[in-house]
Amino acid sequence: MDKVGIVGYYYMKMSPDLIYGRYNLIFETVRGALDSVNLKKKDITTVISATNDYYDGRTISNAYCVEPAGAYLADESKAEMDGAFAAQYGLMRILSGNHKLAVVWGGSTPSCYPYDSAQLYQTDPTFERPIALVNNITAGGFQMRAYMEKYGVSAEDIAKVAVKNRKNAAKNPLANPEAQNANITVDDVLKSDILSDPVTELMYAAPCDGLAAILLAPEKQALKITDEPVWIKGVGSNQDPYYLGDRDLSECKSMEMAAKMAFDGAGITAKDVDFAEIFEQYAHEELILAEAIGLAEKGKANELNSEINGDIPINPSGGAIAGHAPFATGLMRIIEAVKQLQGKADGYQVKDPKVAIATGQIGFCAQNNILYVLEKGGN
Amino acid sequence: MGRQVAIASAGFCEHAVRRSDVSMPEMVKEAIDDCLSKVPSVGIEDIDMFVNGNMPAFEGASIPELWMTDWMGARNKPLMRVTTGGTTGGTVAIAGYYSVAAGLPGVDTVLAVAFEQQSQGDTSVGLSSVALGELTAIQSIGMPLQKMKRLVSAGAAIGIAAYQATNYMRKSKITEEDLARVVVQNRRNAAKNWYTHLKMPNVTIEEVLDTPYISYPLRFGMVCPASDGCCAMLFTTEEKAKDMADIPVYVNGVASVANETGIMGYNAGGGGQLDPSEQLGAQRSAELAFDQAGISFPGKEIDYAEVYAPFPNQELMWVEKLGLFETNTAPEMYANGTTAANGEFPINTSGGVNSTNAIGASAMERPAEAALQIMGKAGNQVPKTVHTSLGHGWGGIINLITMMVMADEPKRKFK
Amino acid sequence: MTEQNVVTNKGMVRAEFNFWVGKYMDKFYDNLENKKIVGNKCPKCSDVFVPPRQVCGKCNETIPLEQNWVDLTDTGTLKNYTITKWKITERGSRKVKDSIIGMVQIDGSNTAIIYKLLDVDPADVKTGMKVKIEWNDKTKGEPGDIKGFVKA
Amino acid sequence: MSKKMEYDRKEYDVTRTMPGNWYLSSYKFRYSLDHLQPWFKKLKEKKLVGTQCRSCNTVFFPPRLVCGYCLVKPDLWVDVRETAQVATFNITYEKNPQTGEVVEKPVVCVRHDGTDTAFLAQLSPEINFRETYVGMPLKVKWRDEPEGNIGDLEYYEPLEDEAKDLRKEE
Repeated sequence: MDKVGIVGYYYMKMSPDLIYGRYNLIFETVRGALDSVNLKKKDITTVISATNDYYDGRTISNAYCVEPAGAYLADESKAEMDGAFAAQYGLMRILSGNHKLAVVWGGSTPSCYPYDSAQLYQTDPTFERPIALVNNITAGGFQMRAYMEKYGVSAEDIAKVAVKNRKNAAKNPLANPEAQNANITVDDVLKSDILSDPVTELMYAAPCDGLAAILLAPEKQALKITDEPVWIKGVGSNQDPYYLGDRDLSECKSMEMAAKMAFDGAGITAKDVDFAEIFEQYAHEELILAEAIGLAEKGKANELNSEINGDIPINPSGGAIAGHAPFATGLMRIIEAVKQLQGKADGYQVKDPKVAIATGQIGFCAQNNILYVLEKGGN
Repeated sequence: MGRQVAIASAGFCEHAVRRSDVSMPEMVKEAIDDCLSKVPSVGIEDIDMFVNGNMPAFEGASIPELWMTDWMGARNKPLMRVTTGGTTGGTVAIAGYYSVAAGLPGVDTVLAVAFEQQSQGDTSVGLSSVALGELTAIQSIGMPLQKMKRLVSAGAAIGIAAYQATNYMRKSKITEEDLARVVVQNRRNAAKNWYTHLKMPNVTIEEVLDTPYISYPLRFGMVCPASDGCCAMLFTTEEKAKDMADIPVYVNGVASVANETGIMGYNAGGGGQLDPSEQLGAQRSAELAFDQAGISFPGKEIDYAEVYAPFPNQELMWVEKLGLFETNTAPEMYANGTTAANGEFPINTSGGVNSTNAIGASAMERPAEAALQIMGKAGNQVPKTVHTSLGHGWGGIINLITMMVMADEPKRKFK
Repeated sequence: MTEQNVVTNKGMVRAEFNFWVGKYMDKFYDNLENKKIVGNKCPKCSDVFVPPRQVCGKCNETIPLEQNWVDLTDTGTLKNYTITKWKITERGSRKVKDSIIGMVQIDGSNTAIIYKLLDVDPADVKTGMKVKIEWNDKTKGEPGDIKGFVKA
Repeated sequence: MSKKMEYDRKEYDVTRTMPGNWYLSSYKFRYSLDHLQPWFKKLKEKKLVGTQCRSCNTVFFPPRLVCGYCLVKPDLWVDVRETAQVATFNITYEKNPQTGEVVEKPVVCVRHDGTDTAFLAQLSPEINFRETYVGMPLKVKWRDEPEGNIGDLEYYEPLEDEAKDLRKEE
């Protein structure tokens, strides 16, 4: 795989309710990414959007975003999955040699749509949707119980993840203010409202408004654009079966295979990873995914020291719990990993990282996963 | 830098106004089975990655491929969903191309699937929801409701097509009869193709002109149907394609340029394109795709074209804008038989979108048919040998244009 | 970001859908109407699916429509459960009273279906416990014919 | 007149259906009107202004948020004349729900002189729609009491066109 660089990025501070016009949000995000490396509209050759018709309340949700996203007379397409998948499509376009600068943007504003109902539209409409019992909330409950019962992990162990992420979020200036809490304790997490037993409200990455954009360029162009590109060394994605009853929810096979594909492509193993940015919809998912990636043995992820200054920092930015802007969250994980590699994560910087991973997901219980291996470039 | 991509196969399911006998995944499986049946050496387990898409708001399911994983055979395989409205099929095909071209480790053979089961949804609400937000915005800046209702009816897909028609008719001085002639050619062609929807073997121009106006100058008989259907295409590398298919089809140029949303958007920007039949996006797409494919004289070098034209005036317009015919000569080409199946430059012998329109799949059926013509396996195969062909699609508010240029010879990159 | 003039409008319409269930599910619902559970079996790996499917995802094997049907009982094992106050519908989500939602493997099948557990104290629920279908009095051939599961 | 066109139709077995809904009424759409405020202000004074992109000089009327060519916000205000031309048009068929009578109404896209963009507008109700043609010169008919919104441009009245026959021929 040829080297592709992440040369620029932007995401604005997340908020539970960004009272701001949709096109203005898109414009500011894409313009912000271009401005971060002083590029112009005419430098863009391709634009990939990540939006969802059911999250935007309109058919062809990218149709009106052409101008604000800088796609006018550029090669435009839309990946209707998490932004991290859109980034994969952007990466493919760069790798094909047809394009020199790809803008990948994604995001939505859950303050404007019923997030839970929009998730329900993903269910099997011939059987599960009429009963409306399988949804993002119950799926999380099933997953956590399956994980706890199989490996004997306690709710406290899982609450610790939420505590860590919310404390990290407090240091991340762009995190959702509702998720930032420097003084949170395990008890607070366990005593918060029950969302879907055993998942409590503070273990859940509540949706908030946000958009993100990154710029991708081939090696030669990347080096001209910036002194500190971050290289995409490997990417892998994979999809599990749909029915929750078909899957062993205590593990994540799709992430295992995605990670294998990405690590093989990059020629590294999980041991070479300096830190991870994982898209976790619930606190326990961070553990399940970390195990699937190979950062820990099965059932042992809770024993990792994953603090910012720990052995293997996981989600130093706070992860999706710090702000889950649907369809931008995966891009934000990539951006946060890039920030760390560039040494720009002010206040939550991991010590001198070289190799990072960032993940994205879509579907109930992380049905479809994608994983990036990112490497520090430049000096 | 990039790999040569080839199409090994393409398949369809039967299209009809209501595929009431199958659920969405079952319909998709039908097309995948048809696609793989044409390449006996390939099984579902040989596929490394899946790309698919549909127009979700037309069938009420968000990201339905999560649900249909097993039906597609995508369990524990990479899967990517792309969708861009009417061009979904085209973008899915292009994403299939890029997935192979990128040369990601372990990804050689990619199955691209585009589908639509419109009979389960409410297409009119689906269409109005394209602009629903914009309309509420226009209303809140003082547009009276009565006036807005009219704009809604003028602004739906057919309305925009009517704008194009008025401008195009004015410039090329054609009559409604010319439009009807295109319809007749398409529907008669469709009768010879196994999977199509509106099969009308004996339709005449008079019959078409005998139907009422839907939006001047378009009549009921000229407008595309709403179909249920699915299309699948198999993309792979040059080396593997040679083993899989007798005549692999090489994809030499792709483009999917976005044009402005100007007229309908309340505040979308744009360059202010005044004439909707001008189609800067299409021209730019054609430019890009032909440039990649090394085609300098599309009118001479391309043997067969499938253009996405739900309305007859669009078919005339596109073939000109894509550089296949001189400006304003297209109507004549339809009248003198150049574009017929046995003509010099056959166009849409599959019956086109005008006869079969499963929205999400339509734009993929164009490159699929164009590829099958090169392979010699098309439903309504043209008698002449096709070396180079073209598949085109449009969607959004006629602002997203997809192009795929294919040939029986790989393009050699001299870089 | 200091914007003063932002309008927020509501969408006004509702789209209605009718999803064709296909012949496999049609047969399942026909049986459900008669208070019977059927599944179908993969000819290769012999996994039994409830509800029935056209394809076994594990083997990528198409299960013929006419064959491989299996009659099943109305008893099953609780594989997993969760308790939530949230009721999520297409119209929106709201908090109602606690309900126990169970993932039940019908005896003789290899997958699980998700329904409510009825008449059980949350403290008594355990994974692995035996449950039994509680049918609705009037069955219409739809997923709602199964009211839920009760302790067997 | 409304003859149905026959085609070779194949019927498929009908299986049962499961209902589903998409409640768009629970969605919100959010738009910023900041870039339109100066325009509204001038409309109230029966004056027309548009925005110009500093980079490519395109004049947008009505003002738009973003210039597609340059991906910047156009922020130069320029005066726009009251005269315009038909850029394109179509005719819609509205059925009166009471009488069932179908009324033909033109919907036009107009481009104001000196601007580079077109927008949807309404013609004077007195014009016979068959008289409409591309390039037809028009003039704004203002609402008697402008309120500072888009409704102030009540409709467009045709102007004398000396080259009418040529344009229609074109």
